[in-house]
Amino acid sequence: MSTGKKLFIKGNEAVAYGALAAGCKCFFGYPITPQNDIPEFMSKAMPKAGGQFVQAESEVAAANMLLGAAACGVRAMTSSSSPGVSLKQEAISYMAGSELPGVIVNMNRGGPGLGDIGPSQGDYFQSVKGGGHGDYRTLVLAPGNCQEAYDLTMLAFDLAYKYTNPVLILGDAILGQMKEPVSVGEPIAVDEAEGGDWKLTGAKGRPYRILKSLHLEEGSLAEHNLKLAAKYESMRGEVRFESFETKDAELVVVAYGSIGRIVKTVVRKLRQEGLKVGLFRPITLYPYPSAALVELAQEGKRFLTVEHNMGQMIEDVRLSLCGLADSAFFGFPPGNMPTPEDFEQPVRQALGR
Amino acid sequence: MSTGKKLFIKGNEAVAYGALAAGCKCFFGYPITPQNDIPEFMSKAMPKAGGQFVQAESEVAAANMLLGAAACGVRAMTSSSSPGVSLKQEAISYMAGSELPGVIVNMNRGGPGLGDIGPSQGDYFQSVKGGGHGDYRTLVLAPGNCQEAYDLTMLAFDLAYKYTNPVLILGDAILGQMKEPVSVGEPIAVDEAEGGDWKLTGAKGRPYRILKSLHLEEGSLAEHNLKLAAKYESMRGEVRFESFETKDAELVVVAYGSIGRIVKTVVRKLRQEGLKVGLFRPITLYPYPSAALVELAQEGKRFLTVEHNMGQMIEDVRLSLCGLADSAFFGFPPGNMPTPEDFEQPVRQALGR
Amino acid sequence: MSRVVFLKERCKGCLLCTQVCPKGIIALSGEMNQQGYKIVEVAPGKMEQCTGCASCAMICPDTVITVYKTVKPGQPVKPGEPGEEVARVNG
Amino acid sequence: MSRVVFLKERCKGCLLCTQVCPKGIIALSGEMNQQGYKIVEVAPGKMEQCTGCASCAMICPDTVITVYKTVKPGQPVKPGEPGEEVARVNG
Amino acid sequence: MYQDVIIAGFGGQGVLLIGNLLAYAAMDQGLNVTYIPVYGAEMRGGTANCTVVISDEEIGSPIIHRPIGLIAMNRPSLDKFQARLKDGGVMIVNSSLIDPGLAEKTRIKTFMVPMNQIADSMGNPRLVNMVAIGAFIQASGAMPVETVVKSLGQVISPHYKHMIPQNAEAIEAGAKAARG
Amino acid sequence: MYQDVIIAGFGGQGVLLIGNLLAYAAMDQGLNVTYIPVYGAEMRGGTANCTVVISDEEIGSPIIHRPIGLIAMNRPSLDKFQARLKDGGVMIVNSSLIDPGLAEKTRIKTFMVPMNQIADSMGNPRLVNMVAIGAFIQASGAMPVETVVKSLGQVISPHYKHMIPQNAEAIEAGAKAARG
Amino acid sequence: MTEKIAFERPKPLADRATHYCPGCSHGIVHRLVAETLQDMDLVENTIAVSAIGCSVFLYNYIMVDTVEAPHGRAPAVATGVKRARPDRFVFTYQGDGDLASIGMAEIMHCANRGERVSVVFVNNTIYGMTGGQMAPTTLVGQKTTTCPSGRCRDSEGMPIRMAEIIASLGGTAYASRVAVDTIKHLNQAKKALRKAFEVQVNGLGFGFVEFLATCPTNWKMSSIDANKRIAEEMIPYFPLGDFKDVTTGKGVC
Amino acid sequence: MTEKIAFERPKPLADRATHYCPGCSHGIVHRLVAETLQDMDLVENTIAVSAIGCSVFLYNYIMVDTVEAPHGRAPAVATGVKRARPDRFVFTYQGDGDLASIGMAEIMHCANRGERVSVVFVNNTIYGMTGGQMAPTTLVGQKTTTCPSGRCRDSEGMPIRMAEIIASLGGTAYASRVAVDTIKHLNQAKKALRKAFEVQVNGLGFGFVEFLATCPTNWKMSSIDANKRIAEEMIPYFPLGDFKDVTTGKGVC
Ligand SMILES: Cc1ncc(C[n+]2csc(CCOP(=O)(O)OP(=O)(O)O)c2C)c(N)n1
Ligand SMILES: Cc1ncc(C[n+]2csc(CCOP(=O)(O)OP(=O)(O)O)c2C)c(N)n1
Ligand code: SF4
Ligand code: SF4
Ligand code: SF4
Ligand code: SF4
Ligand code: SF4
Ligand code: SF4
Ligand SMILES: [Mg+2]
Ligand SMILES: [Mg+2]
Repeated sequence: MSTGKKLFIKGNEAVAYGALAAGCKCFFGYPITPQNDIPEFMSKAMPKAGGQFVQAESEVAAANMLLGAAACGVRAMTSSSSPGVSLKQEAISYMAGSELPGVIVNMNRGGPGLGDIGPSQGDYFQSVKGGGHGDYRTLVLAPGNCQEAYDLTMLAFDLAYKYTNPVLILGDAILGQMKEPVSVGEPIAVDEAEGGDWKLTGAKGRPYRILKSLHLEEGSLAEHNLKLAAKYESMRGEVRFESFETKDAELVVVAYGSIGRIVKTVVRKLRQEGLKVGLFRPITLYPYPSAALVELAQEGKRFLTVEHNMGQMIEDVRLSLCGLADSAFFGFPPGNMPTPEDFEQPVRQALGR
Repeated sequence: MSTGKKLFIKGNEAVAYGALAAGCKCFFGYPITPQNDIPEFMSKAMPKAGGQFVQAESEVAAANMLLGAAACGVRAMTSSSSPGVSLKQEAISYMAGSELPGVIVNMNRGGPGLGDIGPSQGDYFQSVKGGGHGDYRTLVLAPGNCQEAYDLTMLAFDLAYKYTNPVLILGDAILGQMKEPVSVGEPIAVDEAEGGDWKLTGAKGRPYRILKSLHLEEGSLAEHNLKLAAKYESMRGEVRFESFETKDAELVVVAYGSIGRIVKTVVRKLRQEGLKVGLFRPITLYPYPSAALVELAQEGKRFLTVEHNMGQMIEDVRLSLCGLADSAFFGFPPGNMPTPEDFEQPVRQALGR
Repeated sequence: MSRVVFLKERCKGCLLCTQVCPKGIIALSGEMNQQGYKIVEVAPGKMEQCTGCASCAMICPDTVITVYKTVKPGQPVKPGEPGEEVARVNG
Repeated sequence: MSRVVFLKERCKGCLLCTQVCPKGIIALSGEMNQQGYKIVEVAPGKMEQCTGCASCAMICPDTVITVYKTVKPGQPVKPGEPGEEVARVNG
Repeated sequence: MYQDVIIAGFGGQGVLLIGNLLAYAAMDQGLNVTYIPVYGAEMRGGTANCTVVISDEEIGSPIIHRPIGLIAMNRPSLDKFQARLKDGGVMIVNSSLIDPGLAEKTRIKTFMVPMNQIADSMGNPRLVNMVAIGAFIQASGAMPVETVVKSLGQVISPHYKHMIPQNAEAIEAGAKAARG
Repeated sequence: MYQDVIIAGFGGQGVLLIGNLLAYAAMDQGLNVTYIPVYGAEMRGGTANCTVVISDEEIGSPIIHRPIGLIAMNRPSLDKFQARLKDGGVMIVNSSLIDPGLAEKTRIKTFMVPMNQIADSMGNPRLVNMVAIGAFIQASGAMPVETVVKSLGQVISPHYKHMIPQNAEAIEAGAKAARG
Repeated sequence: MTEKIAFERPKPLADRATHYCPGCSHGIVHRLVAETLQDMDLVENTIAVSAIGCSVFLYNYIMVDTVEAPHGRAPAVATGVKRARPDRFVFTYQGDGDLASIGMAEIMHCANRGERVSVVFVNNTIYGMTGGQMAPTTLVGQKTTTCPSGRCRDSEGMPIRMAEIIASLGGTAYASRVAVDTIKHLNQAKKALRKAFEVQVNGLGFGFVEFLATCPTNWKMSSIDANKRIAEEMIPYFPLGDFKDVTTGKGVC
Repeated sequence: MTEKIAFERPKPLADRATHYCPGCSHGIVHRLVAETLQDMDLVENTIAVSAIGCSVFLYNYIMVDTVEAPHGRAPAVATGVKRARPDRFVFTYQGDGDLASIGMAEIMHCANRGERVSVVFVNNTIYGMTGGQMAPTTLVGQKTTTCPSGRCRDSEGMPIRMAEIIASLGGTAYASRVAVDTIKHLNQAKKALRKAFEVQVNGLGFGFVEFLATCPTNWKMSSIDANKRIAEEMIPYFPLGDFKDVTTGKGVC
């Protein structure tokens, strides 16, 4: 997806570069640790790219600015971290309801409340089940390294326009603050025609357009909800995941994002000891890679779900496996910095060795 | 729980009466259909009860006023409907993180976005999984009729103080707008000592107190999260549900709130035809009455989950039954007004007759 | 003589127009439209008092009223604003 | 002679106090505290110039400085504010 | 005992008031009852309706798609709800405003009541809703007419207490019209 | 090839810069590398640290609880990280600020380097971090010292380009100190 | 003698009945907006941002490209629109609950940044759509469903004068208050609206017009009495006029 | 001749090191607040509301009952506290990012309702805690991490003058701007703070003091230079003084 020069950059910067490469032309930010690199980078980069950077008065405003830019069919993004993302929920629900494309980044930090500024996966439910009101879904992409942060950000814009739907990028403080070499490319040329059949440009030479989520006439909201549900169902094809050493594994550890890569170290170590353990790392959290999990279950494998929270994705794992297998769970509480050592014991235990 | 006079009142009013009876002394509101009766009622009732009514500048502010009053150990409430409740998520997460008691009412309307003002159960995920950031849980009570709206509101205050945690009341536009006879009682005398070991009163004659959710020192947030998780686990004992004609049922329909009662009409009708169908109506949505469902599954019953949304509570049903039984699902899309006729066919189909 | 034409089905009978007509020629008609509103009219014979000032139309929240002003050829309807010329219908 | 006492471990060496002392008697000491900050002092022998005006203490963001003012018995420290009487420590 | 009814008409016809009245009367008799109005943005359109369900058992759904009772006080209400009425159901039609030819007469029990005329004849056009409810109570046999009359005090504000006798008369007049 | 290291010291000692330098050097050699600082509110306290992981395989965890390399530039860093160092690991201790008696010497390979003295002797106390990284590269054998020197241009801003030779010298001096 | 049309429905105004109550000012303001768009030839270049309130159906009546904003957030949405399409004409249409209560932060910052957008602010001293609750603009003593004994200065504060506050912000190019109760005021209103649009078109900054408007339904008044209330109760507290106009230097410091 | 203490740590101020950077004004303002609480004998009757910013740890330094508010919402939280315990003394302590940006709606409405609370507003023209981003109060031309070439009036607007805006609201009893750069200003600041507290105690309304303060770290200046910037750059744009005082009638209309 990306060629050209290799930069040594933070995950936050990788997201920003990815957005630039995807043709993002409007960025709306508000300061919050641990994602400040994104707005800071964008405040320089957007004007250079002929776009706009606005430091919004709040996350509420930033999300609504995103809604406005999205309505114009212009590629746009906002980023924040947990408390700030809570404030964006109403606007995200409106964007989903109005079928507007846009990218929202959450560099998850510890919660609830003010919590801390360290890494956490405590916002899985909010991201995947929808923290806003009503029946809606956002695609959720969970990069595990800086290159993926870049690549998936590019992808996020494409998916947002493909489904005219908000897309969430769910990272954490580790991904945001970690530096890795990342191959970055030149900005793509965004198709001028993108969004041509719905975007607002002024009603010159065509009937005027309305982008809204209000449906008061009897039955019209129901129809809309059925249409949306079909759209969410159609996203199933976008499923992405990584399988590592699962082929002959007795135990598959399911973990996403930064925790996925930390678990990978554990898997490598235990493999050296000859233990048959593998890693299944969902990259799309919505749609969830259930079918792939089912396949693994059908092969008779056992499962351990590991999260940096008190138990959230485990529900999607169990819902995927329902009836075929169960998954053990190990929750590493937000507030501690996760290292491979923290997961080794639980994995051994689940292996029964 | 309530004795004394019988009033013919809306569900919204029943909630307000219940709050009064529970000793609520502060109410923070903001207009939104279909719950306006609550703030309107409270604007008259609170001053009479020696309490305070504030029409906040927004739902964000209302929720934060609730946080402030809760910090003082004063029984307090806010109410809203879907888009407004999305705006309260940050504050709810802070309240949970700071372990503050308070009651939040959501008279669910159609979504996503502005949606409509009709009934919906589209906010199940938001309410039960937590729309705010971080690992936290709120007790969620789902009344199915006006008397329950009154009784559960009273209960909500007790639970909020028992667990020093926010408690959600999840109704819908039907419950809010429907009138039924309700037995209401006199306000209870709130125990002066309630919250005595944490509430803020000015640090007279004791060390000063801090109510916060920030935990920056290494490991302290993790410890806090483990403590909270244990608390949420301890709520399990509060489980409530209604079983109707489930004893000899082949098929158990699982439905909550207004949909639960509408399904009851269907069950009655089909029973008259001799069909063995029952209703299981969860009254607490968190904690979810999983054990009771498991018991039913162990008796070999089949299940159909019916919701006024595109499929949310079904996940909790499946998670409860996992491995024992599956549940069919019928989602009635928000935007249509549900009547027994809408559910009869799906129930018959699930019955296989 | 200038004149006004009411789009009866749009009138909601709010009576705001009756208050601003300098000639006081608009009043309730006793008629009800399909929306269920009692609507206004210029009482028979009073139309010739109409100056075409458009006050009634300007205050009408429902754009019920179209105003035709009789002008000497070439005279603009409002200073600086050219009026659209239409077939002369009436007197 | 009035005098000032520095709580050395609290000083962050911001030097704000050095700017407001009317006598200019506060300066960097060359010493470093355990927090790693270079701290200030009143150079040896200069303390007797101290008027006890408390300017240094008032501008200090870290409440490092306690000011003792020598007064005639009964004379309030600041007009209207009774000072707390303490044992006389120093000349 | 089970009875439901949809009461529908123009906004100003007092539809919600008689829905409440019926509900109070049921409640005063110790019956279970639910009442639900159509509210909100739809209200502004000028039509209003509400549904009342009365039963000696616990009431399931307060919303009824196929009612067994209907009071249609204007034409749009008839258009909207008549077809939904269950076979054998009771319908009260305001023949002052609705062409009697539009009303079904065989599938259901239809009562044509010139509500506006009756109210006007009593000197107060606003009594039209009382006429309607009187007719319905009589026609459906849901409860004795006096029960409803007795409950008038619960829906008429103390300020208008003096109007109760006149309302009672209108209820009686409606009942009489339904009796034939 | 696998190497990880925690680099820790006072805020002003340039700890993050040499973490970056090491990472760039690894990257320039075509290796995989991760770098993660401790950031945020903790930063203000005055101590800073970062972790660098270098490998020819894909890197799993960028966070290391039990490293195989440690550069301790001040006392608190030694206190915090020494015990975590894996048996046989390499530790570089700034003996200018840390009492050599505090450093373990048998379980791990410890190198005492008087970083401040060396930097001061070169006429620029701020070179202390370069001395440290030089010593670590030499002691760990993670890569040739020249590789790191070559990467200096990537972490020193063009404005300070003229300082590169001096920095290179300091790296060499550190390496020399580690060579013994 | 020929006949000319002295008044007709402006073209951007849809030829359909509105859902507004009889006598509601929203209809008048809609007409003024439509006329001004037409007069300035902006219709095909406009992106409107509708807000939540009785005027949520703006897009059913004014036929321009429109996006619906969440309650109170229209100025943020408009910022997003304008930044995305700087060459389009962008306006919001907001009620007093929307703009002065929940949307206070957004309107203040949009104005302060000097976004090149125009705001049509309809102040009817009440929450219309939700059934007549107190608004920040509700007059002292005015009864609403949430201040049933009348707004009390002591616990609910004074009505907020938005035009003056907006005028005090750096990015505002034009801020004015007008009324829709008399022909004279309507003529002034139209001029003010045009100016608020012009400052945007000319890139001078943020334009703001507050319309003193009626809500006969929730005021529980006849349309005529409601209209009178504007002069009798509202204007004395909410004075009419331009509070800032960079083109004349008024209010510029 | 005896010796008296002319200055010592006020008792409500914890005897511990702060996490603030050298020369940061927060320490000075903390001391003033603690002294004023002590002078007015309010310590044991106080409930403080801390906000999110560098001063989030207020409760570690000022030893009174305290609740932590979400970012920007301290005035709403304080409203809840005061309504729940009308007889307690309630104050918030907020930074400029907190109060003037995300919390704009809450501060405006809290003031307008005339909540009997006092607000300590520390304006250092920057987001301190998050590492130096632009605030609504950032001066034109000032460089920050999100306006790297200096705040630009044209696209980011003018610095917002909160004390003046707050003074214009009906419920405000006292609104003032002070500075912490000189002894004279510190004495004025203390008087202002006392007044802002007194109007609450006397039930007169909302009290507000804006402190012009430094953030040497994010301004990338020495403490001394930062302190000088207050007089040289801040005061010319943010004038000192009382903008409203109901006890003297100033600013009351
Ligand atoms: C977040 C949110 N809160 C509340 C509402 C409910 N609501 C709809 S319109 C409205 C305000 C209407 O008042 P105003 O802005 O004054 O407009 P008007 O109807 O008076 O023209 C409110 C509170 C909503 N839709 N969304
Ligand atoms: C909802 C939310 N958004 C953003 C943040 C991140 N944040 C923490 S402090 C702060 C602002 C600090 O600036 P200011 O209020 O000026 O206080 P200062 O540090 O300068 O004293 C921000 C944006 C947060 N905690 N919550
Ligand atoms: S145009 Fe003028 S004179 Fe003619 S009816 Fe209208 S208001 Fe009266
Ligand atoms: S102003 Fe318009 S709607 Fe009102 S009465 Fe006159 S014509 Fe009818
Ligand atoms: S008290 Fe006054 S004279 Fe003495 S050291 Fe401090 S500032 Fe100088
Ligand atoms: S003002 Fe205080 S902290 Fe700063 S140098 Fe002086 S004594 Fe030290
Ligand atoms: S409720 Fe008020 S604002 Fe809304 S349409 Fe009716 S009169 Fe107009
Ligand atoms: S960052 Fe600025 S405001 Fe925060 S403590 Fe440091 S100097 Fe003070
Ligand atoms: Mg309004
Ligand atoms: Mg600040």
